[in-house]
Amino acid sequence: MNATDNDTTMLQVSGIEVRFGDQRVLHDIDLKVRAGTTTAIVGPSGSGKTSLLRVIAGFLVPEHGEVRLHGEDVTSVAAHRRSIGLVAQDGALFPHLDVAGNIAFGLPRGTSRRERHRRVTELLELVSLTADQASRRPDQLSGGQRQRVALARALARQPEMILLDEPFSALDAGLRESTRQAIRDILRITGTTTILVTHDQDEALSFADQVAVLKDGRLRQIGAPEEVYTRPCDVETAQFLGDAVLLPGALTSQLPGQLTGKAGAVWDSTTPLGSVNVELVCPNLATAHLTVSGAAGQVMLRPEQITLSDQGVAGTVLSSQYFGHDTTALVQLEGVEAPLRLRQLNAVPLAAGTQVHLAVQGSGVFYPAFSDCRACSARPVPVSIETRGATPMPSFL
Amino acid sequence: MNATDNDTTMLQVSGIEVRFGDQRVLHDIDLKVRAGTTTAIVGPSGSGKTSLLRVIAGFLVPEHGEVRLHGEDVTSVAAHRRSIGLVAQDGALFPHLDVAGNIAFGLPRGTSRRERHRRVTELLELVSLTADQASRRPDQLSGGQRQRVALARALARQPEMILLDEPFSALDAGLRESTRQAIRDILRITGTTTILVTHDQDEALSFADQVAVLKDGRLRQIGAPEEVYTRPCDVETAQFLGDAVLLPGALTSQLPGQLTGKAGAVWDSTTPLGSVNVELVCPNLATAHLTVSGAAGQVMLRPEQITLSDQGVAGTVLSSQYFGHDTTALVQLEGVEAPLRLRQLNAVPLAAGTQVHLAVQGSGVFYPAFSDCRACSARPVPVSIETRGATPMPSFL
Amino acid sequence: GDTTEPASNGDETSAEQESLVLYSGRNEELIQPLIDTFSEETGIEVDVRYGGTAEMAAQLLEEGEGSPADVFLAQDAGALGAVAEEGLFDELDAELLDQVPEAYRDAEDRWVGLSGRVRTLIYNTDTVDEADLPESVDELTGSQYTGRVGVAPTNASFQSFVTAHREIEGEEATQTFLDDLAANDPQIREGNGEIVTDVADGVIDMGLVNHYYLYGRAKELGEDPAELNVANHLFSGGDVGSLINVAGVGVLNSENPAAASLAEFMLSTDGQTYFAEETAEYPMIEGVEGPEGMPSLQELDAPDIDLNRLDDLETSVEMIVESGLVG
Amino acid sequence: MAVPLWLRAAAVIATLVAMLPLFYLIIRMAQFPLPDFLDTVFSARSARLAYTSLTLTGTVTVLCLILGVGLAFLVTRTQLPGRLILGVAAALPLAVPSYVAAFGWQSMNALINPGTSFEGFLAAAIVITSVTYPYIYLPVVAALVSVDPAQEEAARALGRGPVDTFFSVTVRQAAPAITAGTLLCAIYVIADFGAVSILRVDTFTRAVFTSFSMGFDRLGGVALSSVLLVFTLCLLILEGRVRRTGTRYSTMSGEGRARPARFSMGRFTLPIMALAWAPVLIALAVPLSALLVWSVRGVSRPGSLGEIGSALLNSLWAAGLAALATTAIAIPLALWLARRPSRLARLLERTAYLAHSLPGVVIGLSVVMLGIAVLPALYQTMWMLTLAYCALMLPLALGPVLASALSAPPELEEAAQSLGSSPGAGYLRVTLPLMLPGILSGALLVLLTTIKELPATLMLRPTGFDTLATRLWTYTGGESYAAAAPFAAMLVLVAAVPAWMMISRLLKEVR
Ligand SMILES: Nc1ncnc2c1ncn2[C@@H]1O[C@H](COP(=O)(O)OP(=O)(O)OP(=O)(O)O)[C@@H](O)[C@H]1O
Ligand SMILES: Nc1ncnc2c1ncn2[C@@H]1O[C@H](COP(=O)(O)OP(=O)(O)OP(=O)(O)O)[C@@H](O)[C@H]1O
Ligand SMILES: [Fe+3]
Ligand SMILES: [Mg+2]
Ligand SMILES: [Mg+2]
Repeated sequence: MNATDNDTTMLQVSGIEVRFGDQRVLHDIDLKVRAGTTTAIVGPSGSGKTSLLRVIAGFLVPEHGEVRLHGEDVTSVAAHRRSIGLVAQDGALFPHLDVAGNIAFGLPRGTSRRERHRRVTELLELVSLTADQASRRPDQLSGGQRQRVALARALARQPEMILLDEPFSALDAGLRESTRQAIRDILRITGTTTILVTHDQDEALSFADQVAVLKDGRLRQIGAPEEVYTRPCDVETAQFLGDAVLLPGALTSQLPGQLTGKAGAVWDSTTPLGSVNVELVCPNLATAHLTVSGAAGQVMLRPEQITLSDQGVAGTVLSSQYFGHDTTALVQLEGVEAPLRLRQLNAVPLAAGTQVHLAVQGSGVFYPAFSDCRACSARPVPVSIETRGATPMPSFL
Repeated sequence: MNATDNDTTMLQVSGIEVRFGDQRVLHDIDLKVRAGTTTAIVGPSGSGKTSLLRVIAGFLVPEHGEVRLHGEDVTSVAAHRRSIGLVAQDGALFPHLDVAGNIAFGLPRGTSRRERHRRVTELLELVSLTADQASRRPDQLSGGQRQRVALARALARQPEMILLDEPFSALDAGLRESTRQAIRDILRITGTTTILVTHDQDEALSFADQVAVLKDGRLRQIGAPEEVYTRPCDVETAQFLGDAVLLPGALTSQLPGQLTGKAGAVWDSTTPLGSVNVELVCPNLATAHLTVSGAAGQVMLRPEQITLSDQGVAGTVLSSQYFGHDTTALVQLEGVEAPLRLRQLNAVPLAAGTQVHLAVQGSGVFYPAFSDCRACSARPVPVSIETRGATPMPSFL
Repeated sequence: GDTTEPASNGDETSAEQESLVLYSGRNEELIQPLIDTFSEETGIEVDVRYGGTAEMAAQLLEEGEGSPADVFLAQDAGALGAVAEEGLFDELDAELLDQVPEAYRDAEDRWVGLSGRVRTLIYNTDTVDEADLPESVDELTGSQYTGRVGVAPTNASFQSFVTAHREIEGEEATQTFLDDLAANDPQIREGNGEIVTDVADGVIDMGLVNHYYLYGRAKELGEDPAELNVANHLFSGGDVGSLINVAGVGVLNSENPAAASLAEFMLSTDGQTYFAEETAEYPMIEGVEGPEGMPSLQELDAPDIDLNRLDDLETSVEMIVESGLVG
Repeated sequence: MAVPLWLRAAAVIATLVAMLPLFYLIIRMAQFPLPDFLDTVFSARSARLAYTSLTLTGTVTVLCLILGVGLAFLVTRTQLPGRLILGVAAALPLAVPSYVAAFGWQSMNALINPGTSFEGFLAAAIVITSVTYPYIYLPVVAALVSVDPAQEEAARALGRGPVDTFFSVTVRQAAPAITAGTLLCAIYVIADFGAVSILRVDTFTRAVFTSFSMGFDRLGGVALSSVLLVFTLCLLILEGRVRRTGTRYSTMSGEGRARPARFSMGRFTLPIMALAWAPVLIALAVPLSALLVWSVRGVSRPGSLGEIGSALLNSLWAAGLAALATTAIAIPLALWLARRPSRLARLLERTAYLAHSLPGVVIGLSVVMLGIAVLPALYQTMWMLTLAYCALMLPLALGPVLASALSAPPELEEAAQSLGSSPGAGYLRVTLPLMLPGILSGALLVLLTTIKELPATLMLRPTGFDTLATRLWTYTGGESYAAAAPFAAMLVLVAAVPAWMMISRLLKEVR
């Protein structure tokens, strides 16, 4: 398999800008992908994920910026001349060809019959499909099988890089996870560099080595899954990557060992849940006057960081939701406007009205109330029914 | 609003059997739904969920059995004469009508212009859509908005009961949860009796008062969400409703206070993770000879019941997956063939190769190795790549 | 035949020249056997295109000088006149023309008649008493014929008749005649054949057609013309209603000697006999018998008119349209 | 996705070649002195003709709509016994040429009501409707078969009964197919000559023909043709208004969809069956039994079986070539329209309809001029004949081919490119195979319409080349009805095969 050299930059995208008519869909995108790794691009619907993928694949020529493969500028090379495979959302299998025909489609024109057969058999095996299934038509396959055929077809060309555009969103929950795992294993085995587009944050966090968060055509944050989940660079990103508990808070004192007012600095803060260690995350947050003792802002915690504890702050359960593997509850604290959500593993749902005491585990993230940061916009985000967060109660009929 | 009388049976379905040609798609289905409650029907693709809904809605006449609404037999009443609303998977909005036109479509024929306008405005508000969106065409709406229009359209008729066929599966993960919550709130407010079809177990568990598990056209289990998740009646149901850890086990002694060999009896058992309390769940499990001390079978635990503990059984971490809000790890125990999965909240993923010690929290479920039960088939299920469970490693290319 | 022009490229000319292209506005069933005989006798190959006379004339006009046609065989003198007017016909051999009475050929020798047809009033012998039939065609505008007369105003034969009417009776009288005819609730038909069928079927009592339709019908039904329930009525006293018109031929490419041979053949005794027997038309040359049961060409009390003047169809058509006979 | 330049060029060139006859008309019109032109076009006669043409077109179109949509509903949405046989039978009248139908009706009338005549406006409306309604019926069946049944169920779940649902939801989904079919049907009526001339209704098209035959007035005929073009333009604009933009790509997965509910007619079953079968049976039985009567009554006998055989082969050869060429022209244009409909592409599409509304004789004459002036070597060869057919039949092929191009997902073309195929190879290896059913339908429709075509065939066929239609013309022209009968029967039979193939492919879906 090609491209197993782990230290090279396989793909470098820089300064990409894409417009459709008046609408700017991608702004100044910089992205670097190392050979053999998996990058997930996440973002809400319409944020430009597919457009970015199409720029990389060569179906969309950007207004500005360049795409480099192995350091070579391919910005204006036609799609079929780049060694990049693309697997679309629903597989885009050719309905007039059987499974073997679909897989063989990608083989070079001159391939002999025998060689063709050998490769198809090999690839079928790779994606755990039987020879019997090779003669089926795409509509006789299940969703998971279709995805695997699409992958085998893309791999047949032995591309240096493979792009997956929401490959699992058409699958039901049960199938999704198993297909995801199977495909991840195959990509690891073949050492293929992968970019995965998804709007499912679970998928992004569990699938990739590197997660890139796209919002409104801008890359908000790029980092390892743990980093983007636990230290999102702004409130919107935090909310997109999972449930976020946002508490009013004020910095009290910086913990020793860090540079003042720099990203990565850890402070102590006061919140309605008591004293909480918070980190300053934005690398552009260089304005020291915002991060002085007493500076006000928001403290972001994840619901699973909030635990029941006898010595904790008192609150009342408003409602709870049972998800089987875990349970969430909305708890109203005295003096805090919005109820906060907590997550419990392996627990009986808390009945509404129950009095609980809450404590915080681990550290949170601090977003100053005002920021003159240009890269990210750390203002409080208006919570609408469309965004992941608390749902406003609809008015009565 | 009609049908808020909480104690009546709104719908009773009994002995339903449906065939398509030679294929029996539904076998002897009995289901009771109380007014004002929400029932989720879950099951894998092709299990007959949609067919059951279509029988209830009146689009499919069953071979045998009857459908009663308020005690009245409606089995052969035409669909448009039953007071049952149906919201199809993708909304099935009429593309030739705008949003207001779609919603007004459900109003009775004689409705005056003014009344029509009033009701449409009311319903738009109910589903949190603006007057501005009322004049849009369905293809100008986002997926979540479309679902809400479909719901408003169904509610316009003020049906006694509403059927939702996988209403959220077309939505992305972020939208799905917020739309789900909004719709649940609307249904509660209007007091509408609801049946929800889904193959997403999270959705079923969090949405419904009652969950019915359908498999191969048979109802396997009906019960409250907690009950079906923690005490699934057989291995397949357990695996369908979430990750299941299956350990070989043997009963040792029954704990006091329960009838011998009956469902609900709690026994002590030995498993590779040590002594675990297990419950016997199948109500038909009346064969005492299978549940004597020493009887062998499988013990089912949920991954979140397995915790790290200093005194626990030793194992080695094979791999782990980061999901943000939680992390799962596959751990290989000495002497147990299949690795087992554990789930941790709010934790740093365990590195492969780490030595851990595991203990069990709470009680599990015991499935005897052989059962002569006819209602469910508690045999070990072959784990394939398609079912939720461990994934076989594909062979190398 | 001989090559009148020196062969330009030497050797294989004579074989090349022994073929010709004929555009025939007359029906294939009628013409093809005659052509086959011609080919057998002369060894000249004839490629025949069949079509409607009017459409073919239009096609020839559109083709102009580039036309592949050597000879044009037309159903009526008007079409021949129209093509001649464009200057597409070459002059015919005087010897050939002399066989045909002057009345039945072009004054400038561009085309010649091959067979004659007489306008008649066909009537149903069951429903119409012979005594009730008109002496003159103009009487058909009378009230006793209201709704009883079939007319085919878009048919070329009828238009030629109108042209002749103008020549003999004058423009005004013709317009009056047409207007009165149109006002007398005529039974408009597309063609003569339909009129004959409808007269035989009793749908209409009588109609203005050509004489040979009666014979055609008898042939199709396998009966003796005299036994049919329809009969031809001839107007007397040189009435324009019994105009004699011709089907004829013109040569477009006289450089091909085969073209002249074909025209010659059609005017030969054999050719003329064929027309007389097959279509019951009047032969153009002397010594060939006319249709059975009809007076001979000489006996016919035909109007005295120069057929060459029938090519001014345009005014006739305008008048027909004017009268409202054509919608 | 971008449409390759060569594809657009191919579409433009092919369509322009097919549209050459239109240029002729313009050239000829320019030659016609303006005052004469105005006199001809703006006369009382013109007004009368226009009135008749438009009322006939309107009447026939409305009748065809009722018949076409009604039959399509019964076949696809009810449990009417024998509805599949009805479905096939209802498509077959398409195989009957309008002149054969008109002759047939007249003969039958003469047999049944001797002494009365069968002619005039009403007769023409009935006869033309009986052979034209399949132009609406076929596309509507295709559309109804593919309408998403979920929407019908949604309407029913909202308390609407079956009939109500059909009119408030189903018909609306099939609207593009219905308007397209209606357009074809209306244009057909405008251009029809055979039936109106036999049944003696003075329409514009008949006037065009008579100005050729009365006084060989080519220019007058051309001038009148320009009025036909104006009618068609109005229709096109009307249809453009009704036609909905926005195309729906079919789902790729092909997962088993629910079938639409089929309604039982209950106690109305028998009357409705009678109502449905009556027009279909009449449309088929009248001309066919007339043929029988012809062959029994006359003494003229057709030539040998060989003559019939060679005419049949010639018909198939000419029509097959036309079908091939016309669909080949339609494909690049359809791809262009489906992928990136620019203004030029849409203009070309509309122009295609214009030629279809002209009488065959006008198209024939224009190709004559073209042949003589530009390509004398090809004049009166199969090539020129095929060119005329292309000009006449392009919209027939374009309809189904465009529909299939629209339903072939463009994502698949990108998938092919990401697998290393160039854009052209992608079309060839992926899109074309997917369009095959539509291409086949288009080709069949052209085939069966070409077999029936007469005026242009007569004018442009190679000398001595006889088809079923020209033979039929020869014998009916010589009043040899018995000899004509087998050719007419063969014509209907041969045209019935593609009609049957098209409908049975559709009905597979509702079995
Ligand atoms: N061909 C196009 N013409 C005009 N606008 C377009 C086109 N394609 C995409 N857009 C717009 O560009 C923006 C980004 O689209 P894109 O498909 O890249 O989003 P996405 O992140 O992939 O969304 P999704 O999750 O819904 O697939 C959207 O606002 C979309 O409406
Ligand atoms: N009209 C039909 N004709 C024949 N078989 C059918 C028909 N409709 C459904 N089936 C079959 O009946 C079975 C149950 O189908 P159903 O649609 O009820 O499943 P489902 O549980 O809703 O599946 P999904 O989750 O995929 O929607 C399937 O095996 C399906 O193939
Ligand atoms: Fe059991
Ligand atoms: Mg996208
Ligand atoms: Mg379903």
